[in-house]
Formats: sequence, C-alpha cells, structure tokens
Amino acid sequence: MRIVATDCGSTTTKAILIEEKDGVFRQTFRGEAPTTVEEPFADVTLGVANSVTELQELSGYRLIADDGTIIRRKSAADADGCDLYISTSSAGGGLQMMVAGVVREMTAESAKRAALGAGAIVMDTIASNDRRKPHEQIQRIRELRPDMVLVSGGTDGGDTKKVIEIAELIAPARPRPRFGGEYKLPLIFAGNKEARQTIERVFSGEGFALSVVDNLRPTLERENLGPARERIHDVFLEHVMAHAPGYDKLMTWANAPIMPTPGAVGDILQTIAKGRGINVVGVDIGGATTDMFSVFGGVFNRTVSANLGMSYSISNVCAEAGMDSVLRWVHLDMDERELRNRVKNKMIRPTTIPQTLEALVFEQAVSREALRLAYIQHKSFATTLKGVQQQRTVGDAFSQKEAGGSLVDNMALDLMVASGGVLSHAPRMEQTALMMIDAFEPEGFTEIAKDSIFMMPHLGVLASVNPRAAMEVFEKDCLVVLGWCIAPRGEVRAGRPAFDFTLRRTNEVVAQGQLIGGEMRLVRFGHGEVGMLEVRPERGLDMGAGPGKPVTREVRGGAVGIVLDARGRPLKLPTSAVERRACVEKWLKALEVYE
Amino acid sequence: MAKAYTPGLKVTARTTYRVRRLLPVSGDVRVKVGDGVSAETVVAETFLEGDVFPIKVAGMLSVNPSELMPLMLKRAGDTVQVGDALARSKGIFGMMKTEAKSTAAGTLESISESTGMVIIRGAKTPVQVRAYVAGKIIEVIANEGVVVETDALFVQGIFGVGGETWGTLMVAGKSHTEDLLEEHIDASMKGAIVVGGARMTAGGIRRAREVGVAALICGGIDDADLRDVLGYDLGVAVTGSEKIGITLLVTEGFGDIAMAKRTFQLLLAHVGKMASVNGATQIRAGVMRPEIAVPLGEASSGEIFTGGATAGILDIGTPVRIIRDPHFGLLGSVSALPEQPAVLGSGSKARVLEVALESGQRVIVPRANVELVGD
Amino acid sequence: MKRLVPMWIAIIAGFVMLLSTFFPITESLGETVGEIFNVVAAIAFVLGAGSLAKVNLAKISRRDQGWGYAAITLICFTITLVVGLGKIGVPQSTQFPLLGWSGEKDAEGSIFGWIYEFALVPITSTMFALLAFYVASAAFRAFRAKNLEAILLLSTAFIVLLGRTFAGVVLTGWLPDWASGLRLENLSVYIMQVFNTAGNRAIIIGIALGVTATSLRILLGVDRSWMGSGD
Amino acid sequence: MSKFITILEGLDRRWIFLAMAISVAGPILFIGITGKTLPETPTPTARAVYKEIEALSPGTPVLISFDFDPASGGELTPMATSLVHQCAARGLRMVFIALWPLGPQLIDETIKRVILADYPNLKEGVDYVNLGFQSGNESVMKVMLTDFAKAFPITKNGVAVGDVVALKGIQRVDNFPLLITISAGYPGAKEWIQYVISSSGGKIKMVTGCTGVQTPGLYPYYPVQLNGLLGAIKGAAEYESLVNSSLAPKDSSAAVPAKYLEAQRRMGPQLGAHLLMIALIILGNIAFFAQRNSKVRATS
Amino acid sequence: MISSTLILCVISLDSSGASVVGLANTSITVAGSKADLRGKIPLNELGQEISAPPAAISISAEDVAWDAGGVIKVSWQPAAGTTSATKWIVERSEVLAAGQGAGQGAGQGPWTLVAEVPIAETNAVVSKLSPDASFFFRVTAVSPNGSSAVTTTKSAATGHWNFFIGAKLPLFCAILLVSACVIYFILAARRGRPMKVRRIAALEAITDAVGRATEMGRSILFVPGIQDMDNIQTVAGLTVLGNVSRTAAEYDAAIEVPTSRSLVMEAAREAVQASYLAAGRADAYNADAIRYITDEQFGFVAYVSGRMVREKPAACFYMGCFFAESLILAETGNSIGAIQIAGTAESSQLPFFVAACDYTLIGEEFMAASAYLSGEPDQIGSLKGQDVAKAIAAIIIILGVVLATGAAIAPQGAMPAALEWLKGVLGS
Repeated sequence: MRIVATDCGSTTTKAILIEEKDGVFRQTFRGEAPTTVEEPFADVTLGVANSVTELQELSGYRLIADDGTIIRRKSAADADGCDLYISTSSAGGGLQMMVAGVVREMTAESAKRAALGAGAIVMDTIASNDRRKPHEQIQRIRELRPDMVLVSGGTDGGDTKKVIEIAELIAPARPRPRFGGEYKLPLIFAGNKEARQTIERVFSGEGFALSVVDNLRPTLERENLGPARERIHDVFLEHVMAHAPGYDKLMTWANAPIMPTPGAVGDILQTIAKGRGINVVGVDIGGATTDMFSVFGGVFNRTVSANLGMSYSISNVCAEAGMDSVLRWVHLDMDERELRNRVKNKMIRPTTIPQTLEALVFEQAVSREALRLAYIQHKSFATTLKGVQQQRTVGDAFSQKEAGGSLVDNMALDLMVASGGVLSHAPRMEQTALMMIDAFEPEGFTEIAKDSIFMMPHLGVLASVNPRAAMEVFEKDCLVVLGWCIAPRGEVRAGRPAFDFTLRRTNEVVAQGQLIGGEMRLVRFGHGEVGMLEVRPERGLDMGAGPGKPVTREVRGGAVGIVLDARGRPLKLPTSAVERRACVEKWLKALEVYE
Repeated sequence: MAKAYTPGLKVTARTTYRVRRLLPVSGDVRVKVGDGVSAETVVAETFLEGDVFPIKVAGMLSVNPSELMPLMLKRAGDTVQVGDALARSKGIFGMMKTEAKSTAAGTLESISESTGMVIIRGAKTPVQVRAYVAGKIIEVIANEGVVVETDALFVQGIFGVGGETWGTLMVAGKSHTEDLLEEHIDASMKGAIVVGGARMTAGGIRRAREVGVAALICGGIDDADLRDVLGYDLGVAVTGSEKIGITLLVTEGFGDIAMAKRTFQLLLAHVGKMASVNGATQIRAGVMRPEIAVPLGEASSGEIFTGGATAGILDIGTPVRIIRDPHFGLLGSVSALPEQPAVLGSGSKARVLEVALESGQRVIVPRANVELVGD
Repeated sequence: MKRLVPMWIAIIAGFVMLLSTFFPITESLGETVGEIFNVVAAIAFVLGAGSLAKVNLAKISRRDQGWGYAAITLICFTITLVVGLGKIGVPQSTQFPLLGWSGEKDAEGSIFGWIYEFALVPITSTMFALLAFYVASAAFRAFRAKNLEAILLLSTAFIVLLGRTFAGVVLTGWLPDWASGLRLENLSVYIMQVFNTAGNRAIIIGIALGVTATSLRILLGVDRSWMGSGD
Repeated sequence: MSKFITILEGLDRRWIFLAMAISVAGPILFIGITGKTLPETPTPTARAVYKEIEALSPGTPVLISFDFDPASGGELTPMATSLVHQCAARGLRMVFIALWPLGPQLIDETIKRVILADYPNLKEGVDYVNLGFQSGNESVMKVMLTDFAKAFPITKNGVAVGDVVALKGIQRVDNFPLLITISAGYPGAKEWIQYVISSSGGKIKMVTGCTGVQTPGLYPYYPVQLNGLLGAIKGAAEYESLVNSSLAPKDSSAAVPAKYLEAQRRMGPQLGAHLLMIALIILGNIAFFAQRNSKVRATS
Repeated sequence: MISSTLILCVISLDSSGASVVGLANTSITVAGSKADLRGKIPLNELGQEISAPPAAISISAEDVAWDAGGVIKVSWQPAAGTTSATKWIVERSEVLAAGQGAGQGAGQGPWTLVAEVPIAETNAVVSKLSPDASFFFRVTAVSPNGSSAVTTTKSAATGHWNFFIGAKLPLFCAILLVSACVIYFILAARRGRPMKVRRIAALEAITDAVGRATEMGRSILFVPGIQDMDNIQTVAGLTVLGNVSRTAAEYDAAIEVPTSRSLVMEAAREAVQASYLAAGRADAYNADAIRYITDEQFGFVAYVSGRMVREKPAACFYMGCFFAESLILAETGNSIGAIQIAGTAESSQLPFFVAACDYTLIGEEFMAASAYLSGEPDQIGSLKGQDVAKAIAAIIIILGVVLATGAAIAPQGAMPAALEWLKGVLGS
C-alpha cells in the first residue's frame, strides 16, 4: 500500500508519502512546492505535481507521469505509482462562509459550529438578536462576499417567522460571491423543516443555488450538525472548488473528496479522541489566525481566532492582550517602545524570523498570549447547548447550574497537540512544552505532543478512506511526544509544599521528590519509556481525584520528559516586575528552556 | 542553491505603470481607448442598488402575516414616502382601526405573507471611479472600467494608511536622514504630496493635517504616533479606508529609520510634478503595498508594471535591506550565500547569507530577514 | 418628566409612610396616603375591565380560534356585574326597611348569592383540589435521591408525610413512652418546629433585609426600573 | 423488570392523577359509608389553641377573622366550625370579621352551621356579630390598632358598630384578649402577627388555623407571637377531636354530628394521598437509579 | 401614570412595618415566658360571701410618654377581698367648666365607659382621647353580686402627644442602621469602589429562556404574582419584567403578561413599553398582550394554566407573590416543556418552584434581581450594604444564642443580666 497525500495551502503545497511496510503504515517522505492557484499559473495541479515530484526524487518511485498526473499502480507488485491519492485545500483563503440563525446563542451558534467544524472561516453571523437593525444587517450582508451561506433557525415545528424573515433579508441583499460573474451563491438551509417551502420560494430568484438539509437543531435539546457539515463539504466541492483554478482536474485525481484543511484536522483529532477514549485539544497557530480544536466527551469543536497569529496579526495580539501581559513572560530587560515598533515591523514584514535570543524570547512570549486568548475564545464557544429545559429535582435546589457551560475542562484534558510555526519550529522542544503549559494551564495529568511536520490534514482525509493507516501514522510519525505536564488545580502558597511525587519504572523508583509552591521541575524521561507516576497533593490541591487525594497514572516518556508544575491553577505571576522576572527566570532554568 | 527567491519593494525611476480602475458593480464607462485622462477624470460610473428597509407591518397592526394582504393600502412597485400609510387594520367591529406608516422612502419591493414584512427599496446611490493617475486609456473593460497607462516614477512603500490622493510633489527638510518636524510644514503645502526624510514625528503629522497636506511620505513612523493618528492600535495591516484626512506612507518601517537615499533622491528630482499616492496596504493573501506614482509623460520605458507584490532573486552583489533586528534598516549588498543552514543566536537553524553593509562591516543574517531594494 | 414626577411621588409618599410609623405628627398623613392608594386601585379596576372587554371583543370581532370562549367570558362578566350592582333578587333589608336597594348583594335569595354559592364556590374549590394531583406528579418527578441534600430532604419528607397521618401512629405507636420523641407524629412536629423554623427564620431575615434594601433603593431613586428599564 | 422500569420512566402524569383520585376517593367512600374515622392524638400546637380558648372566661370578647375563601374551604372550614363551636360552647363574645372579600359569606355559613343550629340561645348582635369584609389588607389592621370602629364602622347587616352590644368596651383591637384567625394566604396570619401582635406589646394572644402550605412559615412565630397553631387538615382534626371530647359529656349518648367530624373524616383521604406520594417517590427513585445504572454500564 | 403613584405605599408599608418587624420578632426573641399574672388576692378570712366587691383603694391617671398623644394610663390599687369580682369598669369624664355638670364632683361631667378589664389587672391604657384634653377617670369593680363603689381620680390627667413614639425606638434604630449600611455602600460604589456580585444563574438564564421561545416560535409568559402594587414582591417582579421584556424586544419574541390586578396591568404596561422603547422596537410593543384577567385567585390560575396548555409558551416566568397557585402553574409549565424561572419571597411557595422550575430566585435573590440586572454600581452597592446588615443581624443572633445558652447553664451570674439587657435594648 502506497499513499500520496497533499495539502494545498495558501502559499505552499505539501506532499507526503505513506507506505505500508511489514503490515505497518509509516510516513516515509515529504515534499514541498509553492501553491499555484493564483496568476500566472492559475492551476493548482501544477503545485501538486511539483510537490509530488519532490517525493518522487526522494523516494525513487516514479509517481508523476509525463502528462503531469499522478500514476496509479494496478497491483501492489508495480514498482511505480501509488494506490491512493488524497488531498486537502485551504488555498485562496480557504472556505469563507456567512451563517445565519434565529437566536445568536442557539441556532445561529449551531450554524457557526457546523461551518467551523466543516473547516470554514465564518465571516459573520446574522441573528435576529445580534443587536443590529434589519437594515444594518442587510448592509453587512451586502458588504460580505462569502463563498457560501448557511441559514438555520427554528426548531422543527418551531419558529418559521423569524427564519423566513432572515431569508427575506438575505434575498434582497443579494450577497455577491467572491468569484464574481455567473457564479450562483450556494445557500444551505438547515432550519425548521416547516419553513422549507417558503424558503425555497424566497430564494427561487436568480443568483442562489439553494440546497436543503435536515435541521441543525431539530429540538433545542439536540444538535444535529452531521447533515449540514456533509452538505458544506459537497457544496465546497461542487461550487467553490469548481470555480478555483485547476480544482476540477484535482478532484478527478483524488480518491476521496477534497476537504478543507481545518476540517481534515478536526476529523483526525476526533478519530484519535474516539480511538483512545480521551479528551484532546489541538492548536494550529499560524501567521494570521489560530485554529483551535477540541474533543471533550466526544463532542468536537473548532474555533478560528481570526486575528490572533504570529506575523500578520502579531500586532493585534499585543493590542488585545496588552504589552504588559506579553512582557510578563519575558525574563530579559526590554524597552517597550522599541518592542512596539518591532512588533509593527514584524506585522508589515511577516516572513522574517528571530535572529537573536532576545527576539526569540519575545516572540515566544507573544505566542503564549496569542494561544491564551485563542483558548479563552475557544472555551466560551465550546459549550453545552443553550436554551435547554433543565429537569430539576430537589437535589438541585442549591446548585442551579446554568445551561451553556464550557465543555472544555482542563482537568479532564488528556492530550494537547501543538502545531504551527512558532510551536513546531521552536529551536528547543522545552520551549514548545513550556509555551503550551503557560498558555493552556493544563491541570492534573496532561500529555503534550506536537505535530512534527503538520501532517494532520493529510491524515484527516486518510482517516475517511483508511482509518487504520491514519491512526498508525498519526501515533508513530505525526505526533512527537514531548512529555507530560503534572500540575495541581488550586492556589498554592509560595514556599509551602505543594505535592510529592514518585516515578517508578516496574517497581524501580526513577525519581521522587517534593515540589514547593511556585516551583517547576523537569524530570527527564526519554522517548519510549513508560512508568507509573504517583503524586500526592497537599490539602486543597487537586490532581484529578479531588482535593488532597493522591493519583497514580501511567506516563510515557518524550523528548522533554515530565514537567512538574507547582505554580497552582489558575496561574498567577508575581505583580512586582523584579520578582516576576526572577520567578520566570527560575522556571526557564528549571526546564532548561533557553540553554 | 546559490540563489534565493526574496520579496522586495519596487523603487524605480521610470516604468510603464498600468492601473485597472474598476466599478464594484457593472455600470457605464465614460471614456474610450486612447483618451488622455488626469487623475481626477471620472472614468466610469454607476448606481448602486438602494438600501433596503424592512418594515414589520403585520406586527404594527397586530395581525397575522397571512391576513396582511387584504389590509395593504400599497402594492409592490408603489412609490412610498416617509409617513405614508402602508396598511390599515380592520379594527374591532369596524372601530379602533390602526394604520402602519412607512418609516422609509423608496419603492415598495415586496410584501411577505409569511412574516408580514414589507421591504422598501431606497433610492440608488451613485458611484464614480476616477482615473487616479494622469495618463492614457489603453483598454476599456465593458461595463466594468478601464486600464490607465502612464510612464511614471514609481515607488512602493512598506506601509501606509489613508486612501488614494494626488497633488503636487514637494519636499520638506534637506536630507533623507532628517526627521520630519513640525517646522518643516508650511501653509504652502496645502493639497501637496510632501516628502520628508527619516521619521515623521507626531508634531509633523499634526501640522500637516492642520495645513491640509494630501499625503506625507517618510522613512519611518513611531508606533505610538500612528496610534494617536488613528485613534486605535492597528492590529492587522489591512488599511486604506481610514478617514483621517491625510494619507501617510512610510518606505522603510516603524521606528527611527531614514528613507533609503536613492528613494529620497528620486522623489527629490521630480518636485513640482503631479503625483498620485495610495496608502492602502494589505499584507495577506493578495499583497498590496502603498505606492507613489509620478507620471512622467509619454516616453516609454519598455517595462510594464501593474502593481502588487514584487520579488526577485538573491545573488552575490544584490542590494538588500536588512529588515529585522539586530541590524534593522541597514542597507548593503549580498556578499556570500552559504549553502548549509547555520545556527542563529536564537538557537534555531536557518539558511543565512552574508551582507556587506554600507559601512563596510559584514554581517550574517537569515535569508528571511532581507528584502531586495531597487528595481 | 415622565419619569421624574412618578419618582418624586413615590419618594415623598414613601417617606411619609415611613415617618408616620414613628412620628405621631405625620400619622394622619400616612393614613391619607394609604387611602389614596385604595381609591386609585378602585379606579384602576375600570381599566382592568376595559382591557378585559377590549381583548375579548377583538377576539370575537376577528373570529379568532376559540372566540366562543371570549363571548362566554364577556356574557358571564356582564351578568355578574349587572346582578351584583343591581342587587337583583335581593330581599329588602330588615334594618332599613324604608331604603330601597339596601339589602346585601349576596343575601339569601339574590342571584349574586346564588352565583357565589353554586358557581364560584364549587369551581374554586375544584381548582384548589387540583393541587393534590400536581403535588403527586411533582413528587414523582422531582424527589430523586441524587445527592446527600436530596436524601435528607427525602427522608424528612417521609417522616412528615407519615407523621401527619394515622399511618405514623400505626407504624411507631409501639415505641415506649421514654422513646415517644421518636414516634413519627412527634418527630414530624419536632422537624417542623426546630429545623423548619430555623431555616425559615434565616430566609425571613434575608428577605426582610432584601425588602429593606429594595425599598431604600426605590425611595432614594436609585432603582427606577419599576417604571420600565432604560432611561 | 426492565420493562417495568421503561414504563415508569415514560409514565404519563395522567396515570398518577388517576392513582391519586383512587387513593383519595377510596377512603372518602369508606368513611362516608361506615362513618368511622381514624383516631387522633393532638400535638402541642393544637392543644395550645384549645387551651387558649378554654382559658377565657365566658363573656370575654374574641375577634375571629375569616381570611380565606371557598377555594381553601376544604382545608379551613372544619377548623372554622370547631373554633366557633368551642367559642360558642365556652360562651365567648364572638366578633367576626373578614379581610378577604369572600369571607363574610363563609362567616354566615359557619354561624348558620354551628350557632344557629346548636346554640340557638346566643343572640346576634349580643353574643356574636358579623362585621363583614373590609378592604385594605394591612392598613385595616393598622387602623384597628388605634380605632376599631374606624376599621369596621358597620356590621355586615348595616348596623353602626356603636349600637352593637357585642362591641361594648371595644375601642381598639387590643381590647380583645384573644385573636383567632383562619388564614389561607395574604393577608392572613403572618400579617396579623407583623402588624397587630407585635404592635400590641403582648396584650393580645393569637391562635390561628391555616393551610398546610402556610404552616411551615408560621412555625417560627410559635409560641411567642403565636400562641396556638392548627396546621392544615391534620391540625384541624386534632383540634376537632379535642373539642369533641371535651364537649362530649353534655351529649354523650348521641353520636357526634357529621359536621363536627369533617376534619377527622378528611384524614382518611389524606392518609391515602400521603401513602400514594410515598409510593410514587419510591417508584420514581427506582426508575432514576435503574436509568443511572444503565447509563454507567453504557459508558464503561 | 396612575400606576406609579401607588407603588409608594407599598414600599413604605413594608419597609416601615412588615419586614423589619418580622426581623425583630423572629430573630431576637430567644426565650420568653409570660409574666405571671399579678393580683394574688388574699382570701377573706371567714370565707363569707360578700354582697358587692369593695372599691379600689386608690386610683391615679398619668400620660403615657413618647406616644402619639391621647393616651392615658389609669392604674388603681384593688382592695382585699375582691375574689368574687369578675372585672373592672373604667370610665372617663371630660373636665367641665366650674358650675356645670351633674354635680358628681368639681368639673366632672357625664361618665363614658372606656374599658373593661379582667379583675386580675390593675391598670388600663385609655387611648383615642383627644390629645391635649384633660379627663377624670373612675373605676368600679363588678361582680355577679353587684358593683362596688366608684373610685375617682383626684385631678384630671392630660394625654400629651410627643414628637416620637418611644416604643418603636429599636425598630427605628434598626431601620437607620440598615439604611446607613446600604447608603454607605451606594456612596462607596459611586466613588468607584469595586463590588463583586455572585452570579445568579436564574437571572443569567433569562436570555436562555427568551431565546428558547424565539427559536420555538412560541410566546413568553410572565406572571407578576397575584398581589397588587402595594406588595413589594410585585414591584420586584415588575423590575424583572422590565428586563425580560427588553430581552424579548431584542430577540423579537412575543411576551404575554396576564395580571390579576388592574393596577399591576397598568404598571406592567409602562414597564414593558419602556423596555421596547429602549430596545428600539417601539413598533413591536403590543399593549393587549398585557391584560387583566380577574382578581379571583383560582379564576386567574384557571385562565393562565389553560392558556399555557393551549399556547404552550416556551418560557414561563413567575415573579412576584404567589400562594397555592404556584405549583399548579409550575407543574403545568413543566408538562408543556417550558423553561421556567420563578422568583418569590413567599417562603412557603419556594419548595414548589424549586421542584418544578428550571431556576428559582430564592427570597432575597429575588429582591436583589433588579440591582443585579441593572449592573449599576449604585444598585450593586446597595446589595453589599444589605449583606453587611445581614452580618450584623447574624452577630446579634449569635450573641443572643450565646447569652441565652450561658444563662441556661449558669442562671446566677452575668449572663442572664446580659441577656436581659440585650432583650431590653432590642425591645421586647
């Protein structure tokens, strides 16, 4: 079995080769070439062919035919060609959607979830309670140039009036798609089934290609995103892709439908979470945006923080977080005015890389804030459903919990996966690990890994064709295990014991000791090693079994090892600058971050 | 690989500059191929569809949307004024009738029996597109716009705010290393495109806005001053639509940094000519850099430029600007292009090159941290 | 203006009432304010009746679904109003035989009295009796031993439910006198007197303070939301 | 078993209503046919009511306020009957008032049922008087504190109170040594305590009969502000049995008339209802735990 | 604007009387036994039946201090041997000009009965006299055998009115203290002192409930209790209504408010209309959705629950004063699958709401709702002040409990004295 997978990004097209050897799937080679969607080439397949050609050169197999197509082999005996070719795409800015629903927190949010989960960028959400007057909504719809519109609203048998009202705003506003001309704007209706007929009439005019799927929220108690997500993928292929240069050809090449890149990443994370029965958070921090994925209790969520990134949006991160928040992670003395100008210079020249250690430290500080802010956004989006009737019993009299609480629970979190330039290309793995810990503040036992060469998108599509191959490659080649973060929830007192730990490898004690409040320690535990780690937190501190209760869990070693974090949660840094700098320096030393 | 592909900014004494001037929606083109145009000439115009005003008539009468039709006093296609009665209710046994009055003027576009909403379409709004640069129409795109061509001195800046403008080119200050101060601006510069030297100071910007300068062009700007001008901290470099009454353009970057000597001298040479400036910057997919074009007349240079990002090949001797600390803003030329990646001070490994600075010093920098200067 | 005037009326009248409790000189003023309220409330009844009539007439006029009920409502309303005001069927008052119309509206033999006795009493009693059914279904649904608090509530409920019937006597009547405190009927009284009282007092104190603070907010003009939110 | 649990989980509330109807109707029919009632052991709060009334010498004026309406009559009428029964037997001067608009009719009914039927020698206007309804809730109480006649200027029959013999010597509400209220809500026992009892400086004692819902809210006032409390039908039954037994020697031969047994008769249906509720709670919990266990099994 | 006039009475009624009285009486009275009746009269040595009881030995009348005037306390000393007497009759006479009157005494006129008191008592407080007028009093003992001779006061007494009613001093102080706490924190909040309020889930859920109604295309039902505007709970309910209707206006959901009092209907209309105006949707306001049903409790309930079953509102709010109808409404709402949010200070109804509703505002939470929803520092400050007052009340309770326990353990010593002192200070 030989599989070629490509991901057509907005600047580069990445190809990987996956081969089955001795019954095990491994990723073997990778190639890269500039994406060729825009002029002067205007044919995405050229870039694909170039990247596969690189694979061909490295692997020695002939993969590209003379006509520039990918060679398929007839049987496993053939020396040349591959058995399977799959691809994802985010070229041309990815899939840009506008969504609409009746209530912002309910059907509109479900619509947003469906669009994001399918890998789209949501440009705006229109709802009857978004505090805009109808003519302002119309104005906004006219300004946007989405690739696709998703309209939801009303439970089945519920509201028809407002969802039709929204449709009646969209129809005369006549939003123009990005790819002008004869292109009909694809519009998906996933709302109250009783409104379908009227909706069909409203959009019967020219310029719309309406398709109807099952309601996203048949009742407020249930969310049914599947049909809408699938239809988004279909429409993406039929309409959006079909208008992008060269995609018609690419589609005929691929063995599986081409997916939007983030949608594929979501799929692989869901597969992993389901396969291992764990809760996962994944992040991809880019230059302009940060994509955040999570699977908690089997529920998948994705958010795109559009203006949190490390180059194009770096200035925005500093503006949103505040320079003080960024500088609290810096142990060196830096001039703020100078830094502000540097940030702006990075913004206007996004491709530069830090040359000095000082510049690296600062950039990594910014990345912590970008991740932290993106995580906050993610937490407030990844919630349980709102508008649900609570069945109370007498036992709830004193704890009337609200609906719509966040699904994200750092204590329940089992695995964090980091990807994106600043995380994957950090000079030292320790830096990646610490950035993740500082930004996400994981609690209890949390495994940290990074995506070695960002092949999650490829594996996402692969999972739809050959889940076993995807899983095996993911575990063996995609993920680079950095190690574990062990941190108690609760406030620690500086200078007082926080927890004891003992690490055993088949009854032999590898390491043990005690952590003092505010301290961090690194226990090196190499790749492939497996041990049992027992932690005994002090009263008031929770390691996952309740305050003060000891926990023992199996841990696997990694490139960094086991990070013992006794700084307490939520994480608090000293307020005085001098003290804080000393503190941060101590932690950096303990973890050998900038050795 | 002894050569590398690297972005750069175009600074050229003479190029054939072509610019597409398009309407947002189809309309009428007012000029024909071969016409000579000035910057202000309207080359195309159209009307945008009027705004839409929904009015919930059924709600105003407290009736079911399905019962609205018989109550309507106006039909689709009727012209309505503000205050016109759109519909009247039947009342209770013929008494206590209520009327729904229009809150918008325009044409009644539709009446919905599902929602009881009446849509009024307002009057169309005119949109005009001007030529932006003085030159000649070389192509008419039917119903959409034109292509204007001119031979021009063309300079790409790195960053700007504010939209398109044009005026007489003037120079404030004496050298490319001199900051643009308040005293450099005088009343004669009203409506002009003013070229300064190094950093534009807060005082200079303030004075320029008071005087009514059309655009300021300098080497650098301080982040804090930009924030004061805009009134907010710019998060993402997508600009051009700011309404600040002036277009600002920097050629080098943020901070205390002098304009490249060559750029300064090129502009200096054309003082008094009409120049067109666009501050719009977009650093994302479809890169746009701010630009200054000074039309020079008919003579053709042969090379055709249509805007957008430029890039070139790095080679030994290529003039470059270092665009990241610790040598930020320094100019020099490539003196070596080592094959193997080197370990940087930050600990990362990257491809590097050696730059011979104007001072004669040689420094090693990552290849990502230089940009081409010159043509 | 629209808010200022009522706000000041509220503040002045409120303070008058407050002061009249403590300062004898203002006592009659306080009583006057109380009487004004009664008068206003009585006048407001006309508005209520008007609303009732308008809503139901509109329903009939539009032939809305169930407009027949609206008609019945209005007919009953009118009949009751007429027979009550007109004192139809009321025998002459023995006390003031010379004054016509002086009998009681609900005296024996009056139609109003008849409506009261044969329509109102059975209907309202029926509604009240429905409570038993609702209590049963609520108990079935809500009394789940989900956590410790719920278990405590549940066992208390059992004790009180049994203690307040003969079942309590049957079940625990055998307990000797020295343990009579544990008999269900006594236990339920004990629970009511001790635990219930303590809890209720806590709630009452909280409510009392809440009422004071709310009153104060209104008296000081800090809270104007009772006139509608926004300014 | 599992089928049983599925039925429980999806149980239509109408079945519960039916069960309730049966468990209430059964005892009603049984008692109605046999006339047998369940024995009662009076609790201290009920005994206190009896004692307070018994402590008054004949001819003492008592104020009896009917603050309820026919809706809660099922719970409160038996109490009203017994209270008036004891007062009449004791020879107290009964002054009836009502703060609920529908109270006066209930007063008349009670007078008819007890006084006119069994104490024909008591004279209206002398031994008892019905002052009718006065609107104004608490403000009526406040007025009573200073001037009783101002609060109730005429009787229900239109006689000026100054001419009523039964009201001789009554100037303010604290001229009544005992206040009896029968209360179903607002205004009711709580307001009497807050406005009258606490302002009277301990001069007036008060006993009350109230609905089951109100009872918990009134316990905090017992025994300081409130000297006796009859809670719901249970309290009524206890008190009824006390009154009946104390009055028994007079007509020991005759059976107690049904109207004096109303409360005790209603204890039968109450027993049925309470037992059903306990059964329902238990069943509900069985369903709950069964469901929870199956969920746990499904996830593990 | 008639509606607004009325609210005032409410407030003051409660603030001055109900609540605080409740507080003083419920919290502080730790123990108390009735003073044993006085007047242990020695028996006649011979046990002879006396034809008529003896007259009182002496009688005096004096003004009662710190009161509203017109109140005079008459006390007398009974003679021995009045066992057969049943009561005292107290009578008064105005002071007449010299030469007038029936000649019973100088300046004494016709006698009017003012009180009858049990024989065991030896004084009577005579009230409702004209303030600042003078009166003579006399007392007669009455037994079945006849009446005693009269005993008359020697001089006339006058019931002066005073500036302040002394008996209410503790109550007055309590009100002042609570007010001071509240006002202090309102001012502190105005000066920018940060105030933290606990999240109240029930109020946060308002948007949830309104949103549900919008999505399901159903209406929102808001019941502001069954009491009139003179009940503070109704006022508190209307403040919540203001907020709910504002959210409803924003979401463009229909809201229905059935009321059982005409005045409440008027006030509710004002509140809802103002909210629609504030939300910029004045055109969507429908006055007929806020309607008067009936004053009759169960008639109202019948209408509301019938309406619920027919229209199936998706969100039900019960905010105000409720009685027996609470469970009927809440259970009906539960059966139609509505999100239900209730708030009441009627402690007896709380259990029903808690069991059948999604969220319940319990007592003081309900009172705090308006402040919480407004988010204004002034209002939040008042909540803080209320908390401090609560802390003071708690301290006094603990003090009382400690003293009472101490007094019970050591009846001799300082404890009982201290307890008595505390009781004295707090009044009663």
